[in-house]
Amino acid sequence: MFSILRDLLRFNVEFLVGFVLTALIFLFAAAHFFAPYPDTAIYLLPPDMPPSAEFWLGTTSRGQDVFWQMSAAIWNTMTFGLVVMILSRIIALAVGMLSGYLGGKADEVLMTINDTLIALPNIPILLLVYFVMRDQMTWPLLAVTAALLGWNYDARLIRSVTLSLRNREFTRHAVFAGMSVPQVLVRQHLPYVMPVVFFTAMNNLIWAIGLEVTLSVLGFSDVNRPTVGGMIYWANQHQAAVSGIWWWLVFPIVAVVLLFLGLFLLAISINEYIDPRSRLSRMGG
Amino acid sequence: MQVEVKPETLAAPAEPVLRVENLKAYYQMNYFGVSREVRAVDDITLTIHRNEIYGIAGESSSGKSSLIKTIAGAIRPPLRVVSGSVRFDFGGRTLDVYDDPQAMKAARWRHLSYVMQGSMNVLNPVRRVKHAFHDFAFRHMGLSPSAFRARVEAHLEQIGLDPQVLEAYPHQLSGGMRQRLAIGLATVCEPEFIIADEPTTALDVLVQQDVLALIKDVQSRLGSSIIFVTHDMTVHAAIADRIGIIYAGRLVEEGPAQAMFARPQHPYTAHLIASLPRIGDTTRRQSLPGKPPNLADPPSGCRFHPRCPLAITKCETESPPLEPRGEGRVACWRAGEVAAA
Amino acid sequence: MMFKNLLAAILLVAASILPAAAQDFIAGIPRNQTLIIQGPPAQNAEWFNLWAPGGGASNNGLQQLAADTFWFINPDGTGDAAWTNALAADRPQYNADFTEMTVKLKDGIFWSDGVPFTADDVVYTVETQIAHPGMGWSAPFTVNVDRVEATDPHTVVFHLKAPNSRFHTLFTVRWNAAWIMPKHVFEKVADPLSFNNNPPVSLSAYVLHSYDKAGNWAIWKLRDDWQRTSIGMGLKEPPQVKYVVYRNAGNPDARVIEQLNHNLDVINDIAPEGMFTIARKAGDQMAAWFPGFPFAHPDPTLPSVLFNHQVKPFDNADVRWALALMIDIRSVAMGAYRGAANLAALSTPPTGIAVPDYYEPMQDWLKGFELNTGTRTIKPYDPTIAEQVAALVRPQWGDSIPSDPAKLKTMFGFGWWKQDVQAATELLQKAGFTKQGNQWMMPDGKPFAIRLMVEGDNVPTLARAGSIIAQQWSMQGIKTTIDVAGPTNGQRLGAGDFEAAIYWSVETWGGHPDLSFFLDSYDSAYIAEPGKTQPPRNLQRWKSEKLDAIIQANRKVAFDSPQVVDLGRDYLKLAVEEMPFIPLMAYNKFAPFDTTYWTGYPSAADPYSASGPFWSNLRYMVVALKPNPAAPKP
Amino acid sequence: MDGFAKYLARRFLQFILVIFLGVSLAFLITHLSPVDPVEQSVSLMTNFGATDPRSVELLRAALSELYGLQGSFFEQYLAFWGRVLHGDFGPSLSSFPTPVMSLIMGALPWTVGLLTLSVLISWCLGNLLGALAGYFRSNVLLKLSGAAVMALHPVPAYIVGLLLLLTFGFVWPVLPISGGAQMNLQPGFSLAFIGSVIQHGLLPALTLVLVGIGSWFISMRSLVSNIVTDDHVVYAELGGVSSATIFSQYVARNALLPQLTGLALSLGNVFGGAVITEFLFNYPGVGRLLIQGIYSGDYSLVLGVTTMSIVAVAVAVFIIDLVYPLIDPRVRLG
Repeated sequence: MFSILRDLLRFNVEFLVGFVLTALIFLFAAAHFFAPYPDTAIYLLPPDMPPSAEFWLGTTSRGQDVFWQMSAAIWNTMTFGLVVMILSRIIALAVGMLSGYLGGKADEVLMTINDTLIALPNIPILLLVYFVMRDQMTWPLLAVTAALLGWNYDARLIRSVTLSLRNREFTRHAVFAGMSVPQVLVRQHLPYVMPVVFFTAMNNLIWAIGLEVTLSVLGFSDVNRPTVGGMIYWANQHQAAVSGIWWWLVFPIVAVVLLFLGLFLLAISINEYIDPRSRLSRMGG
Repeated sequence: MQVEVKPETLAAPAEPVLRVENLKAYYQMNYFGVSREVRAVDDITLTIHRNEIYGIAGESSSGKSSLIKTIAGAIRPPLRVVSGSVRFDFGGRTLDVYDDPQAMKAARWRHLSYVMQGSMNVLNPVRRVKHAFHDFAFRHMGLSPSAFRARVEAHLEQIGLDPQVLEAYPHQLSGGMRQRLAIGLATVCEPEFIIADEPTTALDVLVQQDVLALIKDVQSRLGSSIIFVTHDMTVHAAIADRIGIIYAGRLVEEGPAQAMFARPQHPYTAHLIASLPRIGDTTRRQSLPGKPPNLADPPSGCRFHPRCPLAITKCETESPPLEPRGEGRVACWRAGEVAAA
Repeated sequence: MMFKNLLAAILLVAASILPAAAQDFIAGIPRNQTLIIQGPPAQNAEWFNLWAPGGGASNNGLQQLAADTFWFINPDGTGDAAWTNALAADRPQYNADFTEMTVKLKDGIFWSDGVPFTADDVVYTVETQIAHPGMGWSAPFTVNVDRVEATDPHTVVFHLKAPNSRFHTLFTVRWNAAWIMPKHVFEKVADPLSFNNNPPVSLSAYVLHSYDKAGNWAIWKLRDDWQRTSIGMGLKEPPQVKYVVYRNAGNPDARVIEQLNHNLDVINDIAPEGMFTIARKAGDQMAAWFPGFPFAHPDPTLPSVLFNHQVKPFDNADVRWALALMIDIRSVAMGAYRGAANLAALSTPPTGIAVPDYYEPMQDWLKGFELNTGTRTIKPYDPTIAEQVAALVRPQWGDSIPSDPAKLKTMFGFGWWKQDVQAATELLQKAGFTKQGNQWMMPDGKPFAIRLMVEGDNVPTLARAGSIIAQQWSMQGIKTTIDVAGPTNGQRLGAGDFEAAIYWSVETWGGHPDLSFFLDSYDSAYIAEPGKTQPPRNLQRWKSEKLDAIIQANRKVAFDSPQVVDLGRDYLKLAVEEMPFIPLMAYNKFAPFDTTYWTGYPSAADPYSASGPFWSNLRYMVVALKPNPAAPKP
Repeated sequence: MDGFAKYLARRFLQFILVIFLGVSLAFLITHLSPVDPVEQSVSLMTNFGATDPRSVELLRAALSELYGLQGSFFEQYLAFWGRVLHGDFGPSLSSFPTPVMSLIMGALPWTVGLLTLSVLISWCLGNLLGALAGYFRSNVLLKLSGAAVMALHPVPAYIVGLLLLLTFGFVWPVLPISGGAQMNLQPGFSLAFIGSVIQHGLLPALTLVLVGIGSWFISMRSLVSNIVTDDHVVYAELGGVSSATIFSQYVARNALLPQLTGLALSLGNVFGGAVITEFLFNYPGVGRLLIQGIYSGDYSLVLGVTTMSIVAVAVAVFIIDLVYPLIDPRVRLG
């Protein structure tokens, strides 16, 4: 695993750029642990200060330092994204591998449910859940809801990989050797499925972060907890866009776009690593 | 299965259609900072004559498939031609495959066609079969659409296919029918030269027989030359006039089929033939020790020496040249002693 | 290729359409005869029945421009000038014991379809609504009216079930009131509740011209016979605004952009920052309530920190006072309104007539007010708050901030309570609280934590005020979290499902000193059991014998009696002593006007009319506007 | 049963299942709502007017009866299904008494129009560019445009829309930023109205196109770069078939099949983007209706819009499923 990472870093420019971007943003987000102000405090600083030596990225109309606010915001947004990503990976893995391994009727039933869920529009359902929960809608609850909606594409992908493993020699050996279904899946198949999981994880992370931004921007989340979407929400509340407080909007947007770009580059380079066909064409190039 | 060796055809005056000279084609890879060079086709020279079926044999990853792709001009990076030439001679016009791609493209299907490995999958799954014939052959024939259609139908009947298949989609046809269609497609323009890459590999034995018979039949009717690749020596025995044996990217022996089966010159050839099943043979077939060589890092000297039962010190250091011997050519320091082994 | 053709076709269509469509902002209507007002998005745009429940199109000009009733009170006015007789020829006339009200109607008023308006319409309005309990004013009519009769075509007599000296307020517009129904239209309808009244006949100067089924706009046109309306009769010259467009102009950013592009003359409300942007960019093409900072119009509504008196420890006046004294009102003003707040120490909005009747005369009392902290007596009132806020905003606004204290008081309010953490500490200790580290503990030993409910986006400035107050309380050792209730806000306030909230339970006429508008509902008889729904407006469920006495007394005096002001002052003093909720400021609304096409908007200097687009009093502004001679020619 | 009938049956079953599950889910979620529709309406009505407490009680009693929330949970669920099947979601609470369904029907054409147009454009353009980029891998122009759309694709629709709104409404005010058509134009097949609709739809559609095009581009490019190594493509190249024919008939046509399935699968997500975009540009579609419903606590409206959007997406997916066999003979002919 480590040597793969090293190789990817050394020889794949996309991966390198993606890794560096993601790592930089992660470090930036982690910096909020050293923030000089509590991240929910407002009006501690002079409002609307443009970027300067004192306030690197300026201050908001709520008297917050954009730099530190953004740092906490990205941290929280990434945490949300990671929770969604991990939860939905677990569901996708369970459903996908089981479906692919069991095959037959079980596969058909699971995939029918899967396809049904794919066809449901996410945003209206999330908004409906928000509508019901209102101020009880904490971010972990939102993450669970999002995870419940965000696994089905990838379950299909994982299923197809497992399906191809099902008839392989080693699976039969394992079954003859008396391994149980979970044992076969975890010990024998999981290593083959992991790269796909990893690839889908990046895309899922992008999706989850986008979801957080979208819902928070509309104010459909806990607006007191700094998140990237929450920052844009507050900037809109104070009409920063038309009031010329551009730094309040531009920096979080740039940060989140860079984060997306980083994750996306990681995703495609990992995909390339997994997919021998595109690897082959790279060899030529 | 019983091996029938094709009776020697009457030796026609040797009129070369294909000349491969000192052909080198390497996979050149640069991945994760390591450049690797795989010498898949390593300095091969051979000639194929009119009305001749030439079989290329070798185990998997010996480079035989790369050789035939290189001859067909069907290579894609990272496989590249490093040196040498491939020239066809169609009615006095000489075509160099890698010098004049335009002329080559124009000659395809008219003079030169190709039966691909896994040729069941060469038809576009979303179009009717007739479109494939149209795409490939129409412009070469100079016929009106209706005359073209009649010609294609007649051709298909000749090879034992119902013309109705033209209206079908590939997925509606069986594997054997698709294989036949592929051969029909490759022969509809009556080309002088047909390249066939493992034309029968994926087929079951009965269909295989059928397809082999078809190839032979078409070839004898058209008088075309065929070069084909398969690892299956029984197939070579069935249809090849001459056979070339490839080992680790090199041609190690070449000669008329009958002679070769009777008197293999190279120890590797001898092994290939010896491992064929024969009726009444109860002795254990010898298996060759060792693995096929890694073409990225081939053994020194004769590339076969690590596995060769007759290897001597010279074999480890000096590479044997391909030299005429008997009715064919062979590259072995101990060529004369093979039969004794 | 097919795709290229498609693209070419799209481009061609686009090229031919764009210039053609870019000519008129509103198709077929001259811009310089049109006033464009920000309206709400109307979901049921095809609904014009003002008397059935539900809002929809009613705020898109229907109640502002086409409905009429007896009287109007200008919420920004003072004295007699604030009162307007609309359909009524005179003020209401009660009998001695307030069981009968007689209304004389003006002659010569016609519905827009040419049918004369008579007393029969009034009788029909009352009787129909009593007969249909779902209708908007059905309940108050049922409760109050025993019988209504038209003694002649221009006289209506209401016989009341019980004495009520404020019955006429049902027909007195502040924001809206019981509008008169067109009898000749509704009497043909089987069910007045499900009748959409489309198109509506108008009783006022404008009539519906056209509307968007999607609810984005409604256009009203000046009636040809505008003189045959109550508003038209009083005009010396014809109204200049021929068309009024109510349009939903999108989110606050879009509103700012649209006004700067001269596509929106009147904005209902935007954030202070948006207001400042327009002031900066539009220059002299902008008007507002104040020509410079703080720009905002104070609505006669009193945003406050409400406490639920049925939840401990908020039943304790000492705790409420302690929480008030922990607030640094300057930060609240800066945080909520960027300083542009009209602060209120008294429990009535510092607007309109409340300034001469209450705020100015009560300053001395406020300065002398003493509060016992348990260990000593303090005088918490700080009359210099206006100067202090002025000092905070001067760096940004410079010389546009006057130095005259009197002027500052009209801008920033008369004064507020000085932040006094020591006094708050003493008050909490008096109430049995203890402090452990930086955490206050309640008498029962539990940490004192508050959930402060705010509505959220709908009233952003109040959400901001809530955030800053929560932060201040938290810093003083009372952990306060903000609870964003969104649309459940009203329901939770009503159900008592809150500890503390930023909202208002005081609204006044603005143009009249009578406080019964909200005070009557503070009668302890109406206080609900915990968990049961509290009828508006005593959301804090404040129960006080002294208060009940004031309410009882007020019911017995006439609306225009001078005693009303005395009773009002009694209430205000009681509210300071008990601090049932912490009044913060007037509800300041940032409603800039574009003067490119129209001038003569109401302002603090000339408060002749309400200016809020949804306020029915707006009609007096619409007919008074003058075209700007410098407007772009069509 | 032959393959085609099986395919149709399976798709139809899926269609029914999506609707059943989605509608049940929507009902379940909404009926757990803490929002009391009656209190909601009372507070709407008493917000500004003078209110006599006794009158409010009368009003509340009258409304409870009108909104009809009686019966057990299961009875309400059955009644709800009855309503869905009749297309009746009751009256809107914030627009009482207009039926929710007529609000939705008024808004639906806008959303369907906006979505159809933008999905078609992004799908066609994304697939075309992606296919070209996958086939002509070394073309610099295609590489650059690829990088651009790929960088845009993960950015949330709201951000792209906001940037467009500021650019074309504020910095360079040339396009309308609000509404569906020019004011005072009556809907109809007049040049002026259609032109105005297109003009007002430009920014929202552009937002959706910019956001949507990337994923089609990426998947198409990788599909094509895989398909060009497929036997039938290689074979056609060796057969000297013209590159135009190979690109269109051998490569693109085969790559379109999974892309069409992808289109069906992505419609749900696309609808989500439309909700946000409509809200941002004040576009009179169902997305804006939904958000308004949430902001105003309009219980029946939110339920109606969510249910209808689930049904609408399911119908659209089903339509694509029906179209699919037309371009894939393997499904059509079994």
